Amino acid sequence: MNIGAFIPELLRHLFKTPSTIDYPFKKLEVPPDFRGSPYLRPELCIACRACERDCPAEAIEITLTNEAEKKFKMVIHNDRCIHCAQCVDSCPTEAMLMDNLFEISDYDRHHLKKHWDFVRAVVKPKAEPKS
Amino acid sequence: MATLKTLVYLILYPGLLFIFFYSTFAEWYDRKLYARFQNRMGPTHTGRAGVLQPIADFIKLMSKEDIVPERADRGLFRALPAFGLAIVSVGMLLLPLWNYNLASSSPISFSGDIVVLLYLLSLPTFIFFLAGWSSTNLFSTVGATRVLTMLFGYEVPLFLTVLTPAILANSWRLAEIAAFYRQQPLLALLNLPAFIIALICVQAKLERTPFDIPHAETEIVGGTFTEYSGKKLALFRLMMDVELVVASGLLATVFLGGFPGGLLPGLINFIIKTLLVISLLSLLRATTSRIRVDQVIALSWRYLAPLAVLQLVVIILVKGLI
Amino acid sequence: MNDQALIDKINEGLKDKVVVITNPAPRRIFFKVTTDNLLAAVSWLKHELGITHLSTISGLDLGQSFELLYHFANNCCALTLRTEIPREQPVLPSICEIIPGAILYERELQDMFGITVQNIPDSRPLLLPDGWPAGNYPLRKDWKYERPPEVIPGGKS
Amino acid sequence: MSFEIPIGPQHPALKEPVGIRVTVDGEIIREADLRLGYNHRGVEKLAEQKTWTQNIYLMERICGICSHSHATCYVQGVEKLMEIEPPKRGLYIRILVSELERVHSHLLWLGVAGHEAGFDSFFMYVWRDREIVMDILETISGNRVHYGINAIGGVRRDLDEMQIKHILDSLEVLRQRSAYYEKLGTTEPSFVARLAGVGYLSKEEAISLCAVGPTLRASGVPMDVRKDDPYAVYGEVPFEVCTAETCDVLGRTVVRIKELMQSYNIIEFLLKNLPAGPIAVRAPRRAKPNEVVSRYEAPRGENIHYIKSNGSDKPERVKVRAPTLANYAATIKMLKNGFIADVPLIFAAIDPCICCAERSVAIVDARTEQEKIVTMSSLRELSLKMTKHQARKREAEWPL
Amino acid sequence: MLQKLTQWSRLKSPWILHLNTGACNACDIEVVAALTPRFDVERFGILLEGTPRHADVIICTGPATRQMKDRLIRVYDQTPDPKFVMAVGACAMSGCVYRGAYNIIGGIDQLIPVDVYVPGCPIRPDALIEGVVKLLDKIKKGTK
Ligand code: SF4
Ligand code: SF4
Ligand code: SF4
Ligand code: SF4
Ligand code: SF4
Ligand code: SF4
Ligand code: SF4
Ligand code: SF4
Repeated sequence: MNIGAFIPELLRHLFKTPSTIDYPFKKLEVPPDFRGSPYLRPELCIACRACERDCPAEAIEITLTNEAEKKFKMVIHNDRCIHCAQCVDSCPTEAMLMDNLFEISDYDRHHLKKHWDFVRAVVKPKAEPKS
Repeated sequence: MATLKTLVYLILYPGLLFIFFYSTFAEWYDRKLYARFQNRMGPTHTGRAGVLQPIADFIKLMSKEDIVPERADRGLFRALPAFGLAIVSVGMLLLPLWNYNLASSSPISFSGDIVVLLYLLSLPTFIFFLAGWSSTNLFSTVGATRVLTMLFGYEVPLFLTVLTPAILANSWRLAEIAAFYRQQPLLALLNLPAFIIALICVQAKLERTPFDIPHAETEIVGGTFTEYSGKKLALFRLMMDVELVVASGLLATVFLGGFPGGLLPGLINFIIKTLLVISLLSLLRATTSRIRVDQVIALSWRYLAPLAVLQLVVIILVKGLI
Repeated sequence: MNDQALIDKINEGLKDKVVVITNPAPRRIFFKVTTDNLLAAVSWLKHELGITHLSTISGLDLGQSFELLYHFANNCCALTLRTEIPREQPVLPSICEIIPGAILYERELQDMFGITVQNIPDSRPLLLPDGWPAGNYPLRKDWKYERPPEVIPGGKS
Repeated sequence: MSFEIPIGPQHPALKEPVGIRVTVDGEIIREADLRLGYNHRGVEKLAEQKTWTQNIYLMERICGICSHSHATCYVQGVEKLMEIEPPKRGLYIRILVSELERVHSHLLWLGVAGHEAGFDSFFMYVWRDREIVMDILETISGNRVHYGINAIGGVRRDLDEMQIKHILDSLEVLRQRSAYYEKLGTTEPSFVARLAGVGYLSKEEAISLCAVGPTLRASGVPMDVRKDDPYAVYGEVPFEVCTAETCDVLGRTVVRIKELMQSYNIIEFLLKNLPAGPIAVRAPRRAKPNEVVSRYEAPRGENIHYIKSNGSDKPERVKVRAPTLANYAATIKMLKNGFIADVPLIFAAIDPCICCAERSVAIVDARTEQEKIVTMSSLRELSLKMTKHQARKREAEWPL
Repeated sequence: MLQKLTQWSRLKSPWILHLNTGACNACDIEVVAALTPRFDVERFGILLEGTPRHADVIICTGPATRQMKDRLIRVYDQTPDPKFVMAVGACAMSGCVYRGAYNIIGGIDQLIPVDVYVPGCPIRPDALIEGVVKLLDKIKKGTK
């Protein structure tokens, strides 16, 4: 039994700076490979739909908008995305990448959906290696 | 002149305005200190260093929608918060803030005021009980019964310990007790055990950890206040703050020698001494975990009450010697 | 006790009650009994082998029948006892008399597959949200869920 | 005076919705009844409609505290079904994350226990130090909670020297802090008064009600899947199974703190012996028809997945039994004859995470009996019948 | 003047009620983590309250299971005006990986109006704080 065992620890901390990080005035550092939200580099996408197939949360939607010009439209539903980066792993051409933003809250769900219109890349370009 | 003085006493200092601002300040101080003990920052961005936080809470609650639950006893439910606040505020007026000079007595200072003050401090407990009971919510009801159960635990040791200085000083008047100890500061040391017991009892009276049993968040939600919202909750919170100030003021008067030195030095004395008591209460809150209701009873009857009696006996013996 | 010793013991103790016994991976034993022999097998496991820990009961919809898998475990092996009941007459004896901890899993079976567990100590319909329509057993293969369209406030997406 | 108190579904002591209905006599609990169903999402059915890869993430999200345990349990099973063997380095990293998760989960529990007992400072300090583990996990995996580190056939991210050094450094701090909390948590009088003697569960009861994890081990039964059924690389890692004999909440606290220390040792061992090589192998998209039982020691006890494949790219059946569910029967036993004040503590002592237990189960339907006093649930009647009723060893007294 | 004062007090003292409508636990833990020293939301006067009667902001996590549907609406009704709702995590916004499961409704905006959506799975505690700051902005601009 140790009455007041905690007091020294408490008093010690009274004279220490709090361990609080005063967000949003000071930002907390995010590790370099933090999984933010996915984004598309349309010039690399070959519209193979591997990402759409593997996404566990139905967050990627690819539609063919113009058959003749091989135009596609991709919607990334950030309101559904679970930030798992499976789409990045699945993509054969590294057209899909993750940013490291997390402050993306919004008043409207529609604003969370990101649209890309792109023409299917016919030749598979060699993507520059991820730095 | 006398009426003006009385008016000032009632409205400005230590009347309603002072009570309001000082008690919100005390709440801020308590919260901030508690947060710092926990290595956090506590309220920071409301006013300078967050001092205005309790006031913001108060105003916000006042402007919120006020819901009276359907099954509650409406009259009682409505009246209680204002009633409780009034009671503790009267208690504040009894503290010897102006009567630093025994000869020119303050508007309210009379022999026996210590008993009245203790009585006024007991009443809020019943207010809480009634508040819980009249809500007819299950959590509130459990909270209410816990309030009463605890009352039987801490009230007796509190009375005993607060009365020991009165016995030693041979007076039932707060101002005189304070004056007595100012003349014989060494005797105050004798009362140290009583002071500690009284601190614990006050903590229990204010229902703060480890005695926050009646509104234990993780057990019975908001306890007695579960159904209260808006203005009534605001008044209840203010009432708790005022009670904190009054109780610490009482301890400061009887154990720490009161608030001498005229209007301004008296005020400074008051602030320093009450803040000291509040700091101790905060530390107690931060060091302990909530205990169970049966443990409160065991604690107070097995340890606090016998110790208080012992202290009383010692004081009576000392009194015989002087 | 290694796997082979355990298999031998089971073969010896339960004799002709065992329909098949396999050992597909180290520390994994599957064996099958008929429903009539289920209680006898479980109580034999408990009293003779001292296997008291029932991890869970899995139900499986095989189309014509339901298969139940009782996953036992002791400190060396995960033992799965399986039995099969026909879909038309999904009735199963309760093992709660022998293993009290089985009750939650048996109630789960009742709800998810519509299996009647006989002599279950607490047979209250227990599953799913209030007002769930009777006769819907989500884990049966022929039960499908049509999801309602999602309406996002503020118009079409 | 006897009345009934509903606790939950929305209740500050429960971060997740569950209904506990206790009938009390004054402050003493006479009857207890649990009801779930608020968190039931139907994951098992959904898993049959998703591919093997998608299911990793679904399984991970059965629960957010031991997310890695469900994902690993599932992935291990699927690897067996697909007959692939992940490389050593991958397994080491996978187990490293599991142990880090155990650390984070036990620290979380310790804090919550403090909070439930109204010991807020303790809660704040423990959670402050928990952030160290969260940071490690974030640097390894890129997310604080759902690490998504598992892939079928290995793991998705590698470790570099910097990270290893960072982890080893942080480990020292954590060791010190944990030792301090052990000292504090087991000696601070008001805290110990709340823990000792509360929620008594005898060894026999614990066994017959099929309790798992620290709940079982605190009743003196050394059962741990990591030892009994060593999966992944546990066969080659030295560690001990921690038990306590007091059978109460204090015992569960002690077991968890001891396990913390073991976990630190395991993490250190894994990092120092990390083999070189690839971290994953390619996995096929389909699995041949087969079935597998996969077991895993989650922070709260044995986690078991039964997976059956049918040759397609989707599972035929995934059955999940999470540790908390196995402990519910025991909890009802523990609640009886306790104080109202102890409900959150006893309940928290099994470290309940309702969400995984509820992917398919509800215990009692609340609505119909909202107003009347619930008779002792048959569940508990049964457990009483089966086991001798044992008087509680001692009433907790203050101070001890 | 009075209006300005109440507006100010509202901005400075948003008390939150945390309601789990079937979430996986991770978001809930992160909401609690926001109270702890590293993030300490009390800086903004945010307190976590246990009962809807005391709350201003309801923080919902989880994809609204069928069983929670009525309770969610009841809690919303019990909260005194003015009240705000934050949908926290992918589950509360849209149902996340559970989309298509038979026992969930989807995002909580299918049941009650939502003021701010905070994406993440789970949300980081600082993302939650950022969401609260956005909500305060919204109150300040008087859109509500
Ligand atoms: S790139 Fe790969 S995934 Fe995409 S279509 Fe070709 S083979 Fe399939
Ligand atoms: S990060 Fe995951 S959830 Fe988001 S779009 Fe990619 S695969 Fe889908
Ligand atoms: S982003 Fe990658 S995976 Fe997705 S469609 Fe384009 S190329 Fe295929
Ligand atoms: S301490 Fe934790 S478990 Fe207890 S009420 Fe707070 S958040 Fe909930
Ligand atoms: S047991 Fe608890 S912590 Fe672990 S996954 Fe399940 S809910 Fe989460
Ligand atoms: S208690 Fe069990 S089911 Fe719930 S989260 Fe933890 S592991 Fe999962
Ligand atoms: S969005 Fe992702 S993390 Fe959120 S509930 Fe759905 S699956 Fe889980
Ligand atoms: S958003 Fe993700 S982390 Fe949050 S409750 Fe849903 S599944 Fe869990």
